[in-house]
Amino acid sequence: MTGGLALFVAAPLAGTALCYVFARNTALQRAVAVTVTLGVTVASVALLVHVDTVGPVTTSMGGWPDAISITFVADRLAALMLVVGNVMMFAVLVYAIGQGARDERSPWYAPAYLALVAGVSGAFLAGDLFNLFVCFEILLMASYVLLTLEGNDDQIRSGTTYVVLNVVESLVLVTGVALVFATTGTLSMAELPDRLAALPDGVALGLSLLLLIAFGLKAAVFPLFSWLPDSYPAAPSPVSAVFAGLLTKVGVYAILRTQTQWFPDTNRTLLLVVAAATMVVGVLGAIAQADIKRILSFHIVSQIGYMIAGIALGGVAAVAAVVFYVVHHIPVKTSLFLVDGVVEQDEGTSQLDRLSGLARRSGLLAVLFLVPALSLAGLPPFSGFVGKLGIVTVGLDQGEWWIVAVALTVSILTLVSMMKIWTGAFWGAAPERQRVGVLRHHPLMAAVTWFVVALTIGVALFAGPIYSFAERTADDLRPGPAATTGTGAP
Amino acid sequence: MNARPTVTRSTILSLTVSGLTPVLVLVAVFVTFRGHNAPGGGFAGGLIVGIVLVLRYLTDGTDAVRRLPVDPIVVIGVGLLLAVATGAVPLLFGSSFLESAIWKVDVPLIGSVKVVSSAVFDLGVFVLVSGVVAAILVALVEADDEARRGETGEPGDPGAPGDADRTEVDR
Amino acid sequence: MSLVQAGLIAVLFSVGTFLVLHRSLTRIILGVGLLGNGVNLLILTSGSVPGDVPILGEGGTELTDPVPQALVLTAIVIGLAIVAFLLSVAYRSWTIDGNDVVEDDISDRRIAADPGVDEDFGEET
Amino acid sequence: MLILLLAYAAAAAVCLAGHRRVDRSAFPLSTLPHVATFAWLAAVAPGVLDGTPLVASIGWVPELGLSVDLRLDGFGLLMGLLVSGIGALVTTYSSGYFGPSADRARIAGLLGVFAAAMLGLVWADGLLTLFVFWELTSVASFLLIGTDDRSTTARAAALRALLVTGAGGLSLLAGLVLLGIAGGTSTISGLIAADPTGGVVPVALVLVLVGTATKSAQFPFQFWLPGAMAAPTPVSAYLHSATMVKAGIVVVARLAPTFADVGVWRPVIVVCGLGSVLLGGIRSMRQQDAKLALAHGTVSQLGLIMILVGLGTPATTFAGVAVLLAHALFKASWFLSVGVVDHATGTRDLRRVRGVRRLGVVATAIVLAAASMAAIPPTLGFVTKEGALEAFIEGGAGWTGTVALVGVVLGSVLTVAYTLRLAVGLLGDHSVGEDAVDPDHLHRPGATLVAPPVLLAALGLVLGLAAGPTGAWLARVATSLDPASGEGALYLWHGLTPALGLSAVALTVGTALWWTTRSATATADAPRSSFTVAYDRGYEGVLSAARRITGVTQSGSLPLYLGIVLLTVAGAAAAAIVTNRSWFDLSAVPVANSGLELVACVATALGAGAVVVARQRFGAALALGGCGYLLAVVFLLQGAPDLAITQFLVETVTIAVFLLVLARLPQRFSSAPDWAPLGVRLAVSAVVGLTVAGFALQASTARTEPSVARDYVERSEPEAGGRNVVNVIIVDFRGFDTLGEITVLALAGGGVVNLVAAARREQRRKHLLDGTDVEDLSGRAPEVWR
Repeated sequence: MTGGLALFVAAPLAGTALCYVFARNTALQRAVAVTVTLGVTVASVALLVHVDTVGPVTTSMGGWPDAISITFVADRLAALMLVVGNVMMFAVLVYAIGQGARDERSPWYAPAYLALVAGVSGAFLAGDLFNLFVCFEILLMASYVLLTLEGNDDQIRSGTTYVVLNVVESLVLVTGVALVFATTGTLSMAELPDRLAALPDGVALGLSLLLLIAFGLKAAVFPLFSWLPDSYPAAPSPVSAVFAGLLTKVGVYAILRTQTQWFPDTNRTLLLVVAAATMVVGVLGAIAQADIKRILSFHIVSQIGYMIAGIALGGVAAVAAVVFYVVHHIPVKTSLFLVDGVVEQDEGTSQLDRLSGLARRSGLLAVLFLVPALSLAGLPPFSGFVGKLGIVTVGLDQGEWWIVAVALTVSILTLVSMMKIWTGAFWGAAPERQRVGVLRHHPLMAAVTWFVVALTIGVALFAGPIYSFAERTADDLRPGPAATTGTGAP
Repeated sequence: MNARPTVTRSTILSLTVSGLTPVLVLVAVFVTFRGHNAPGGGFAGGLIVGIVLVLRYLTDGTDAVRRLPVDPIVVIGVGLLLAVATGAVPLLFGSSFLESAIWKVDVPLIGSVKVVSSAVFDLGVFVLVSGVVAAILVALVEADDEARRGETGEPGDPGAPGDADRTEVDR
Repeated sequence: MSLVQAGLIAVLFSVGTFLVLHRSLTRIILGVGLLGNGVNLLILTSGSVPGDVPILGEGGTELTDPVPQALVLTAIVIGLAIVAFLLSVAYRSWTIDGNDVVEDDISDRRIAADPGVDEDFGEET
Repeated sequence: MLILLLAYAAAAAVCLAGHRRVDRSAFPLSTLPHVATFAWLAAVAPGVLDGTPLVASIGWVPELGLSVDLRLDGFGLLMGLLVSGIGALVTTYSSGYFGPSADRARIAGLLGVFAAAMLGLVWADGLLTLFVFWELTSVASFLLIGTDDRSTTARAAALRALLVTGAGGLSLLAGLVLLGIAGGTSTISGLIAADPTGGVVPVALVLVLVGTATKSAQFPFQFWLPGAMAAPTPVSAYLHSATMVKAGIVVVARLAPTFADVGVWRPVIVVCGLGSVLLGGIRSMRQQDAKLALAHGTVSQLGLIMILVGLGTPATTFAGVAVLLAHALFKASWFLSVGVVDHATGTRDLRRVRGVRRLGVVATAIVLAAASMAAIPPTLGFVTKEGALEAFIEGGAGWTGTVALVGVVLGSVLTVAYTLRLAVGLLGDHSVGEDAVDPDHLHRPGATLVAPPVLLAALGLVLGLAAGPTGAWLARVATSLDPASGEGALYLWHGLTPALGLSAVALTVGTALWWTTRSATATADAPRSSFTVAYDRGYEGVLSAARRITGVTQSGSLPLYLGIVLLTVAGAAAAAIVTNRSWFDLSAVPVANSGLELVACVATALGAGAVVVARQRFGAALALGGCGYLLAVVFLLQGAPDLAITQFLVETVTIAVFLLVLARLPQRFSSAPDWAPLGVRLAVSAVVGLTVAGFALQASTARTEPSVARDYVERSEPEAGGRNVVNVIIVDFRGFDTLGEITVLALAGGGVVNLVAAARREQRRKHLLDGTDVEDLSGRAPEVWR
């Protein structure tokens, strides 16, 4: 696998290029997009197996020595994220084709989507800090295009907020990256831990905070979250499904890497407070909303808090819990947005006060919503419970009672707001107005939603193997021997 | 509408610019290939092509921009494809992505020339950047042109006279 | 980085910040442009000290660090892409409502406006 | 065991998935696993009761100590028999109770899910296994209470039940995890063996007790249970009287023998239990709906059982098990009978019901169940109540036992009174109000409706008569909780004991109480419980607090968001500057590298200032361009000609695009309302600029290792074939960055074309609407552009 890793980015980019060449033939674009995403999905599964059994894979671009070239590194964490990300991207692409909305027929949809795949994969694999920034830019620019695809009133207003804030995020990130280079003289992520450890405290702190702000804005943590609930609901459902499931997790991934490997134990208290605030503010926002998409968007924020809490707690057990949480959360969140897409397609709205009795119309849809909804609230036996249990156990083990109390309270509030959707939209009398014959959504949409919900159930069923993989992953991420003391791992 | 870069077309200027276009494009290509050994490179080259296009618009008006020989979007695609392909070809020979190769070629009259595969990559950059600038330009120029043809005041507020907002003063 | 350069960075960041805090999208874009300039200068000056042009064979002995230059080149081009895209958003915004003012989010304002009112979803009897 | 649980799940899945296709056969189908379980339990009973529990386990997430650990001991056997036995009767009953219009398959499926979860709960040995099944029963209960989802009341009640038990469940979870950590084990049996002590244990136990109190509807969380009566009667009979509400008791029963001596345990138990006993009894007296009266009675009875098993002495544990059995039998019978009455007469209102006596055998069942509930000899209710009083009198639980005794006697008085009220209200023919039911138009119930309640009531009588063998058998069951409980025994008659005296007192006083209050309470409508009111207030409070807080945190204003983000950045930079002690050492930093640099920098700064000052868009754009050109000079002075060239060209293109866009926009900036006063914005801007530049200056002097650039310079010409190191880096060493950045550029190009095309589409639409004739340009440009 000397150069193979590059293909995870190069193949989608070639797809983007082809889509530009075929700008007048959306059918051909679609074929390219499906082929490429399917290909990288299969390849990423193979990579995961390889990495887990054989060991990490490193590719240096241009065949230069690792220290001076841009590298792609696939360790367990990267490979795992790659698999989850690509599977979701592929599923949502098929869903979007089924939905057949105006967006999907736009000649810009396929190239931007493929670039998004490339950017996300690159961000997971990047072994070079500046290259990580570039991959972020790819995925951001692709997301700008996707979010404003229709160019209607709503999308422009919320898109402006999204674009401007993320542009500022980019500026902060590149500043951080530049200063990392200025202080360490390298951009290779493999060399950074040692060199950063040699820096004066204040400088290291500043760098860690700058990176934290940049990635935290991407991940939508308090107080940098406000753009997310304003912008995601305006996007078409398949787009918001990918954004919701994946993009924030890229930020979490970056925080996980930087905080655990580069700045271990630096910002523990800060992160804990941020995590708690993120959870609470997110869930309260969700409770306050009256639109399914907005509720779900606020829950993204709230759930990110759990992941940050795990990162803050630190230690192998906590990181394993975070890894599992991320793996669980991506399909759960995606599937909820997909269900919302089906609802919108059928009913023409996602406003709770205009919805009622959906369960009577389609019991299957009700199940498709209920499973991820309960999972999100952390109820057993769904995957969310395992994730939450991991973080709660570590929190109690480390004696951080208050964060556990916050986490559990927030989880009951999550239940409140998810049940608000359930009692508001799924229960109750079916509406008076004419039912439009059979359900209008395309069978592909339902099939993909089923597939993703089945994935979430699969995550719960195979939580054991996944969790032990997460522990191996966390073990890989353990910072150097000098830094292991102080983080209690059972 | 004194705000618009409206153009008092000078025939001489127009002739000069259109006559110079091929030269300027050649300069751009030269800048691109020179880049490996001196300041320049694909970006600079591509941007020069873009600026040439702007000049043509300023002198010859919209038609000059609209009647491009190729669709800029396809140009973008080709440029990107070229760059990716340069990176991917070494994979076929078991080398790394983007691994460069150097060949010495004897060119008549000039003598031995070092050809570096990364020059192809830079060419891709050049093509793409030219395409992007051209695409943006064409889109805006076309829109501007069309809006002027269907002149009905400001689109956001069809009833109001166009200059209504312009009298507002910044605080 | 000399003090003057640091001062210029401070000015560019301050002015850029001041501009992005406006409601006019054009001003925000101008601010982004200036912030971008400031960041580029920061990358260059924090990572290298002035020296000879990093082109071999030109007689230079004290070459300045070429890496920050390469990074700035990338950043400049990305900045161009962002500014161009934002300008098209401003253009589109203008065709919608005749100006480029970034309005507040309606749903958010609605919730902030009457926090007491609560939609009835049938929880209460 | 696992196979049985899977059987339930399979039957439930068939019911849920098959929906209308299995409609008719749904309940018969779901009876099968119950019968199988009952038979299997009966078969393994002798071995289990002899003290050899059956164990089954499948791993799930070993890293978290999470697995499905089941352990069938004597107590689990008893509970299993109740769950499956009553389950079989309830499903049989349901097949007669629900008409074709009802959503039979869904109810049958959910009942199956619930039964499996409940069995898992009572058999659970893993601490987390217990929690998993615990929450599953909550969810199933939620869905079942909401069976009639068109009713607002039902939805509200379902949600209330879910939130209360769900919140309690989380408290239980925290408690269980803490106990697990304290005991270093993941199973209940391991925990009991470890008997952990320490500061964390009391906290954990209180958390567990809060959880059990919510589930078993104990004071002060009892209020959700009456609301849960919105569920169909068979569901209420099964979940909310016989099985699910016993979940908390199961947990307490398993932990009490080990932990009852921990300081906080008994007071909490007695306060919760007595509160429930008295409150439930009093409220039951006030209900007109027979089902609600029963529900409040259930709260009261559960309080008694909670005290018994919670006190944790061998005698009370045994008595608790016995009362639990008696209660399950008579309460299920009661509910099912009331269901029959409802079915036959169309009402459950004690003021309207008439003619129940004509239903014959059902009336008998009511009498028997009432006798058992009021503890009248020779029913099982009497026998076990005697046993309970004996256990209290025997003592061993200190002052809490004494308090409990007094409370329980008071509770018994109330029980007698509300039982009489219910029985007389249902069976008497005195109720002849205007809207009373006409006894001649009874809807005769079928055999499937009648048999289950009668069977259960009769069992209560038979077991009471056979007090000796029953007691011996229950003693073997109780051994599994506390080995010392094996000596317990039940007597139909054991002489003139204080317990008998107390029973007699309770009967007499209770009857008297009923007699004096029968007319007073018969007319009053039950008020909404103050606990429910408190809950609703709390719920509404959370909702409105959420709106209020969100109104603040989510302003929807882009400038405000940006201000927050940038201030955070400034804060980070400031924190770094302050933390760094070597900050004041600026001696190594030159003022300027050259005089020219000073000039260029000042000029650039002036250019930046011009962007702000410019009143017109064009001016501002040109100023930005000028600032960019000047910056190119700064770059050049730093030794970066490539940068200077690119900056110059990019700036030119940017100006061109700016001007093209601005051509259509208003010349001047529109005056929009400002989100903050000018002073604040200026201050924010200054702080951001100064802190960032300050930190950058600091960082630029902190280089610890040589730059990677040395390698690049060395390899540039020989290996990459280029003398311009910057260019070689861009296209070779770091070519991948360049690939990414041109992708960004390509995407932006596409995005611009797309948005401009969107603008044009809309303009064309508007022109069409206006009727303005627009030249059709579609022939000119390819579709992408439109």
